[in-house]
Amino acid sequence: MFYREAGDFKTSYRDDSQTFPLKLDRMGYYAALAVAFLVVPLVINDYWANSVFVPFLIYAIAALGLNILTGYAGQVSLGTGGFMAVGAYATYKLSTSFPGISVLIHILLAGGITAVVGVLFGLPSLRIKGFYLAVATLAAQFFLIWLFNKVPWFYNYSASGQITVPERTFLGQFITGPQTSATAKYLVCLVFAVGLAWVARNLTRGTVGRKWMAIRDMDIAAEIIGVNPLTAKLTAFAVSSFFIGVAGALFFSVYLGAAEASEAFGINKSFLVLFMVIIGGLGSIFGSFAGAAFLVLLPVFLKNVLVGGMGWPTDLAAHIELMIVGALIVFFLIVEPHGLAQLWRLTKEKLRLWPFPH
Amino acid sequence: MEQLLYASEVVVNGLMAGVMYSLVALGFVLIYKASGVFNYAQGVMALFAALTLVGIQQGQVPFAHLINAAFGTHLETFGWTVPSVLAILLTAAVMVGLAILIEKLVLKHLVGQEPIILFMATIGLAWFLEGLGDVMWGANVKSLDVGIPQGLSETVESATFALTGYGFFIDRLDIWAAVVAVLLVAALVAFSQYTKQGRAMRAVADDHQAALSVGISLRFIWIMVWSIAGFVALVAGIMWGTKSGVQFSLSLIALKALPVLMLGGFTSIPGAIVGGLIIGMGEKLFEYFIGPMVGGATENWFAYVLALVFLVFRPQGLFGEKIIERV
Amino acid sequence: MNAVAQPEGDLRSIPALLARNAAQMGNRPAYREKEFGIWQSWTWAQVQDEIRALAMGFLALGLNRGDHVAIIGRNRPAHYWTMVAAQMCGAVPVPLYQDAIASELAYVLGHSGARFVVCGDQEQVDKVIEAEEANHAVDQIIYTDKRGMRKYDHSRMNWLADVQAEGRAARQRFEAELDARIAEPGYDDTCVMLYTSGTTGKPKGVVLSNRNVIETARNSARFDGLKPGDDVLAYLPMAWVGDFIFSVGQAMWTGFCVNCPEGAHTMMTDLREIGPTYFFAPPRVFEGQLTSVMIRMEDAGRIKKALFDHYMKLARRIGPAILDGKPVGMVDRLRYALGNLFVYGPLKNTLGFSRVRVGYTAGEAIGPEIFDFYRSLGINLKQLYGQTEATVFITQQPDGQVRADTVGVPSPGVEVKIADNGEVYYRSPGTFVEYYKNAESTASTKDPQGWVATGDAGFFEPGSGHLRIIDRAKDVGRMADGSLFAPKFVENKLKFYPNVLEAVVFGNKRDFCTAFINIDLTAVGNWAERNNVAYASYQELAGHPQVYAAIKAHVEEVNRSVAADPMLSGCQIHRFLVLHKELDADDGEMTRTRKVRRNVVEEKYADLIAALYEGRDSVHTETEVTYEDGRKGRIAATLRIEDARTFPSAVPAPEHKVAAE
Amino acid sequence: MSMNDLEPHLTPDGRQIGGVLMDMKNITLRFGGVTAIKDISFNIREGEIRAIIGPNGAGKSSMMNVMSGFYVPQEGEVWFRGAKRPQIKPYEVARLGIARTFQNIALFDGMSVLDNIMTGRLTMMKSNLLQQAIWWGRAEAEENAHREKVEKIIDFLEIQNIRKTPVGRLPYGLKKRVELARALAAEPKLLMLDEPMAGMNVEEKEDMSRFILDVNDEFGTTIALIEHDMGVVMDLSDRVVVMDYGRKIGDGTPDEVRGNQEVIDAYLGVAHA
Amino acid sequence: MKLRFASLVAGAIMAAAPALADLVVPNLSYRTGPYAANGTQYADGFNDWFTLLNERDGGIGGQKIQVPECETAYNTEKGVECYESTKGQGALVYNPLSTGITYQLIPKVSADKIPLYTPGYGRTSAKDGRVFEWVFNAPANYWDGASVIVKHLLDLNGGDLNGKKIALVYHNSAYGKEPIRTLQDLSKKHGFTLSEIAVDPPGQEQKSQWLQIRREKPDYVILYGWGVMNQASIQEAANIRFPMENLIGIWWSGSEVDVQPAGAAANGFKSVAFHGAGQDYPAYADLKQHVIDPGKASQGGQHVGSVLYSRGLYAAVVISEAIRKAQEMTGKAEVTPADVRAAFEQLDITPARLTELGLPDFGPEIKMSCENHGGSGMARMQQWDAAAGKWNVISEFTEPDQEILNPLIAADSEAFAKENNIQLRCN
Repeated sequence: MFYREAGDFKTSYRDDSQTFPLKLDRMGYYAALAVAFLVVPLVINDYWANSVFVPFLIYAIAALGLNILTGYAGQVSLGTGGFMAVGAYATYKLSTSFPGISVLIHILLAGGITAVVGVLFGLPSLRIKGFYLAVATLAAQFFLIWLFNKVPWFYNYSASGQITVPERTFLGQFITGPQTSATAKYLVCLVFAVGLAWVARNLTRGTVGRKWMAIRDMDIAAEIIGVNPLTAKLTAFAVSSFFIGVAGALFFSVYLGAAEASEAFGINKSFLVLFMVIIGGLGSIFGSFAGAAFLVLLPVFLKNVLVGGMGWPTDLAAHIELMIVGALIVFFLIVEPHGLAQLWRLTKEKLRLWPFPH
Repeated sequence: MEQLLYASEVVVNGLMAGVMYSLVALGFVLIYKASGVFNYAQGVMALFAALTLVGIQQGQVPFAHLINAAFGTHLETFGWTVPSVLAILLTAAVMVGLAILIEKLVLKHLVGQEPIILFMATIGLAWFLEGLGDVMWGANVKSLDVGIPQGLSETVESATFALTGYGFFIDRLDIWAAVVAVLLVAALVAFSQYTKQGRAMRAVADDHQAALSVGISLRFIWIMVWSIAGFVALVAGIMWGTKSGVQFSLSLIALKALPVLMLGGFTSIPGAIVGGLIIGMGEKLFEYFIGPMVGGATENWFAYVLALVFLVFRPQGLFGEKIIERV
Repeated sequence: MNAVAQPEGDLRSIPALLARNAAQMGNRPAYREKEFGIWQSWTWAQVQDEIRALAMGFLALGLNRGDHVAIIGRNRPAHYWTMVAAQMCGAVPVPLYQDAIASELAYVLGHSGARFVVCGDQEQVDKVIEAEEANHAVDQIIYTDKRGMRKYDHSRMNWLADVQAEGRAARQRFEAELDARIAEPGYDDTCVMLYTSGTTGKPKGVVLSNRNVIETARNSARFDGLKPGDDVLAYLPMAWVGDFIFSVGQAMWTGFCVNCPEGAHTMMTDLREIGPTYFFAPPRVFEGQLTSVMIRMEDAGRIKKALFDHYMKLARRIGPAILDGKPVGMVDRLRYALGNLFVYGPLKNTLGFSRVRVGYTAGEAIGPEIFDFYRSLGINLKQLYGQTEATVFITQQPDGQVRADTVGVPSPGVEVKIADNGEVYYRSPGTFVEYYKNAESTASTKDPQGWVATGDAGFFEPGSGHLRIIDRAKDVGRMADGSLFAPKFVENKLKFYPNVLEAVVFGNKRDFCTAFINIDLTAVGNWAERNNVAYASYQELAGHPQVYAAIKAHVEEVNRSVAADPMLSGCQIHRFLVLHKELDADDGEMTRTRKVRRNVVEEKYADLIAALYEGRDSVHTETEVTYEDGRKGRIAATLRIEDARTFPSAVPAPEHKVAAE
Repeated sequence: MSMNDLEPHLTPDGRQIGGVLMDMKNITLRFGGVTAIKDISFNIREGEIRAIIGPNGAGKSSMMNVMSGFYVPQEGEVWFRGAKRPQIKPYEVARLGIARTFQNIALFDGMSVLDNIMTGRLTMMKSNLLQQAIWWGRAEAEENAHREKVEKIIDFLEIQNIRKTPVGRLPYGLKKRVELARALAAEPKLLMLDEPMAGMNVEEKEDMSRFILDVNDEFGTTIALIEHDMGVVMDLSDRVVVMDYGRKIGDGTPDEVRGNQEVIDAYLGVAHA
Repeated sequence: MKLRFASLVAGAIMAAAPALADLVVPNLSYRTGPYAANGTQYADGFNDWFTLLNERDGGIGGQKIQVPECETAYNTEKGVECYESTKGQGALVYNPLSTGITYQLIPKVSADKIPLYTPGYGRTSAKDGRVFEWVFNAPANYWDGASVIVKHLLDLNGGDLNGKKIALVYHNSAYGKEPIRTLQDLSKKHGFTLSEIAVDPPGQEQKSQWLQIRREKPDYVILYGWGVMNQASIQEAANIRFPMENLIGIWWSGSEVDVQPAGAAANGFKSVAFHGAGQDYPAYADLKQHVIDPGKASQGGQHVGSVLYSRGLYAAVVISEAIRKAQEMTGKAEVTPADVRAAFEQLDITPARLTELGLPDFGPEIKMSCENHGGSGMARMQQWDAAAGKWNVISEFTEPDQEILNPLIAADSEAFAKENNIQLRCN
């Protein structure tokens, strides 16, 4: 309906393959970015940052990472929580060992460390496929959590095994620790989320992305046309784990501030992120964001409606919330198994065809 | 010598624990085999079955909490208790009803979807059932007693003591579980071999299209399989509920069944049993011998690592069907 | 206007215009072509370089002054460039219809004596080889697309890119020679030769001078305020004068950008992508689009449909007024703006007309419904009247004075007069030089004073001063009772119905009028699909009773409307039949520009006409058809003949005397 | 001209036939107890269209899988471009310049036609992960350069209008064409087509034949094709290998093969039975 | 359409903030998730005490108390969300009943300047008021509990534990690991051997751990479990016939929920406690009259008098006393979180005051100061009587071994201070 595509033509392959080939989409994207960077930071408060925006952005990064692995490369993983923990503990160790270096660099390094760990746990994917692989990645999940719980070196021998983020600043602003303002938290996560989404988009549209998708769609054919399954799968694990590691690092250092492996990065995280990816849409960057938004917002929304709005007892509300979320997930999968991204695509198609039905 | 005896005791106990895992894994296998659905909700079904069983036994008013909250009433129980056998039968009926609902509301609409979508749907189902169970019967810990004895089996202890000079510990519940598991598997085998429905079920498992073309109603088979899986869940729920009370954590036993499945193969009933035994034995041995060196609590991950190592050599699981690659 | 105008500066040839464009707006896009997935673009500077290279290549191949260079292929920048390159070499480009069959080609190649032929692809090369087997006049064949060409004997054959490469390589040798040749032509030297389609007889080569082309281009570009930055889609046959004027003449004059679609089958997509600002199409295209809009809207949901109907009603009421700048109330303007958001905007967007600033339709009469539909959406669609011999423009509609039933006022620099027999005459700077090698025809068409007969009958509408065309002058005849017979007038009215593709009306010197109808397979087929009417072929669908009923209703509607025109009320159709095959250019029933060859039809289907007038209910017939691959076959059918209701003439007498009287 | 004459020569229609490109020497392939291919030798010459025909189950597809390195024969050697091919992974075989299509279309359903064809060029893309991540310089330039090449192929195979369509939505005939495009995109030395015309109607077969001839003609690509339909093959190919029950029962020009009694008995006999 | 949904979401999220109340004490509870059974009872006790104050006394100092409840499901993220969504309502003090959430909140409350009260859980070294200005964990912490248990064992063994074997079965989490260092130091001091046996949460399956215990035959087993792990441990202990009176739980392992599933087999199980249980206190009469009978009890009052209910109630008592104290100190009825913090430091709940409250001998005396945010650390032992279905108190409030604990606390808190650049207070 709103699309005016006539005259929006491409004279180079560069233009033709850009992320938002339609001018209106491009404008929408820039507008969203402008709001995200210029408007939201001005109005955000602790509640919105901590309950909605920061978790949303961090989960979006994790979902992006998992989507690269599962949605693009077709390797189902339930080890997300464990990999997030790697990112978190790596940041903790790095930032306490090298306090002179910016924590932002530590976060990126943590991503790199997670990538290495991810590759290690990705090795079985060369032999194991499908659900077997999904279950196998649980080994990573349980082992990593156990490791971080058991080896005191990881938590600097603190009495309780908790890790607490040291306070760090960037450009004179606190970005970790309790004194961090809502705006700073939000902006740090936003920069990472936008930057990584951009990287994800770049990777998935080029050579690597095609190798991943080829492996996903038909691994044998992919190999016969010259894709080395070893490198393709392992790069997917590496890149995916990098993203998830960064998400874990941010989750710990910017969002929670303190964490304990089994509590913050348990198996539920793995499922949650997988859900985001599926509800959002496998193989879609937008879907990763949409899925994260959906599953971060929905419980908050339901809780506020049921408890805040209708005044139900919290436990009943929580149980009913569980039922609603579960039912909604099933409903969603029935209505649109390809997720919110597909829904969005269809809507866009409809709008582009408007007023025609097809 | 003493170490060896301890080790054998660990092995025996591990095997027994493995049987408990197998009970859960069985439900997975049944459903996966017949409908290709990886049913993550199996654990929650066990919880739901156990909750329902206790609720019926103790004459709880279902949804009491919800009704009280909505109407300001103070309902608790009907004030009667139901004998165990009757309660079990009633619960089985509830599970059949549940299977029908699941087929009608979920599976029917997801025919032909990718496996991962079906898997996700069962997680959604798990969340729903978890919420439903709590809303129906309340979230407090309930003890389940259908007359299965618990605790050290003196017979075994004295027998082994006489034999080796060291009395083995075996939980009577575990012995019961083993017996029940054997009966269950025998019944399942008998059912699938000697009944018309069972043969249809196997036909569907072998080839959906072929089964359809000879006039087997897929929907009926699915309902049947889910009902059987519901019954298996009930059995698992009874065993685990007796062991550690009926409560939320019961649903997490699904996680203990997953490595068993990996190891045994998703499609094999003997695989579920043998896988359970190997996992149970393996994790107990590891925890016993290596655990203390690395700080213990290794069982959760070791089970998976063990299964993983097996898989690397046999990607389709111990008893899974061989994957043949073609172009 | 009789004073001989002089060229502005030394802009007296197309190459001169090109040089100016390259110098003044070298970085502006000049040509685009959808190829390999994107719009390949060339700036004016690049275009000049390409064309010069090509011209030098031609020189290397031995192209002489005065040679004719035939060009046969689809609209591609390279083909336009070969025309200019030929001009640079002092040769005359002769664009030909790409769907011409070998025998037609043989005639024009022989007639023009073309030494060089530029072919689009293997298919055209094959045709050319076949066509000139007899006389071997062609020295060089140059092909643009080299696919499948490897196996050919290349002793007198080259790939266009190779010719260019050769030209570039030979720059040292030919640069001076080329510049000299570019400087040579005068304002009255030949610019291009275009073959008229010829509704009758052999095609005639219309020679147009530089003056004809440049003056016309200048005048018409000023008339509509065309400017650099405008975009035009070049998709009409290159052999047609209009395409030459728009894509070469006006493009070179104003420096706007010519966009070539990827191919015929992607035309609509490409149209949408480019979104031209200046657009030309025959009524057929607009009809086709409207039909497809209506068909697609049939399937729309209830809300969308209601929205569409509501706002289209509004648009019909106030859209044209807003476009013409007439006063419209504030509320209506607001509602129109809403309509623009919900319906018009998206509709124009999907049709590719969002950016159209100036749109023209010509060639045939356009249905008022169709015309108004586009106008009401806010598309500035206008009509013009012209012909090859006039270098297109005779009359055109100025902005704000647009109506469906006239063709506008004389274009700038054009004089128009109506002869006593009603035939329209014109004289203009665009008036052609001559028919090539046909002094006789030249003389019979153009009198010594420079007046050219159009062959159309028409009159100036009193008051507005707009020209109205009724019919071909020679087709206008008399009924047996002496009343006026203007078949085209009625046929056009019939063709305004989406279900009717073609109609041929008979009645000259007869008691009453009858008609052949061709149904539109797209529209009727769609209707059939939605009403579960099964059909296996055009023939079967055409003979379906329900189709007949629908067509009958249309005919009667037309009769009612014809009856309203007192002068022509005798032309009501009394009997008709739906033809068992589509009239086809391959069978010689139509021209390549899809105009019905009335005499051919009359001859070929004499048995049917006889049946119509004999009062029979049905008639059996057998017809020879030509298939796409050139094979011939016969089809047989029994056709039903229907009677249609006629109406008494509504108004007693004509108010003003029409020129044709 | 005898089949043993390996001198380079021009075909009557002007195509250059060169020396031996691939030489299969005494190939034997067994699956468990079943022998799929029994001691078969033949060669493929540069520039020619070489067909392998045979009734269903003759071992044609197995042979193609051996040629593409997907199956490893128990006995025999594969020589390619004058050297013995060591036992390497299928993806390494692809990098030697061997591309193929599949009998049961093996396109990547989740990708567009364009992306599918681009995968044909993966082995030629050199930018590293980091360059791709920031999509700057080499990665983008490379992508666009390859896109241009791919567009030429799209143009060649006349599939412009489905360029951005997900392959899953395409009809069978077009999928086959896309698959051919993907194989062509790799600019292979040897192009192997596994029943390129299976399941096509007459018109589609004609189109596909034209494309195969054009590919061979335009790019001089050596083509090995397996086909069930003997008629099509005879018109297309320069030389034909006939297989039956894992054995080679004929090898030569279409005319020679057509006259071979064993072939007539085994193949045509079966086909007409 | 989309817009409407978004505004609905926004509306609903904003709606979470009720009008500012006079005294707001959020109840971050968990009635769902793996520890729902425990959390529910605690939350009920917490709610009911404030309801009693509102109903009977019209609040504290004439100000009504609002207890907005927020479900955390024992999940840290939800806990953070609850904290953020309630802090804007003017929350005076937080009591999240989760060590995990406590660790999240410690830095946050310090920045937001809201006191955090974590009786019997949370970060042990928060007892050091010099470092943890805003955190209070009186009357006892995990280490106190461990020490009191060991003291009890010393009592049983005539003050000598030399050569004894003690096993610690612990929840493999931050919480479970807390007592390890204390017990290690105590084992050195008293000469007993300590074996640490971890149980991965949730811990339904503890066969190998208890086989190990069966084999090693420790004299005593100390249990630091939570949720289903407690039930499984007690059941397994019973299964291997471990003498139940030698199995001693921390207070989080010593509620009805933990022992009931094992039935009679759990008879004799001991646990340490820092407050009373049961309904034999005068305050319960008031509760019955003002809260339970009128139907105002939280969740219908199913658990009144249970151990966890009593603990929730006790936490509420201490908080309400701190608020009362803050009102006294400032002379205003409307107090700020900072006032409450100051009041906590001055808090002195004497036995007399407890009696006044209708809860004689319900807990130990609490006396806090700037340095000491953890009170005396006193706790007593209780034992389960399965037949009667009740816990019997079997010892007086005992002080832990401060000699061992204080250096540990100082070391941990000072390390924290150093890591976080915190200036020590109270000089």
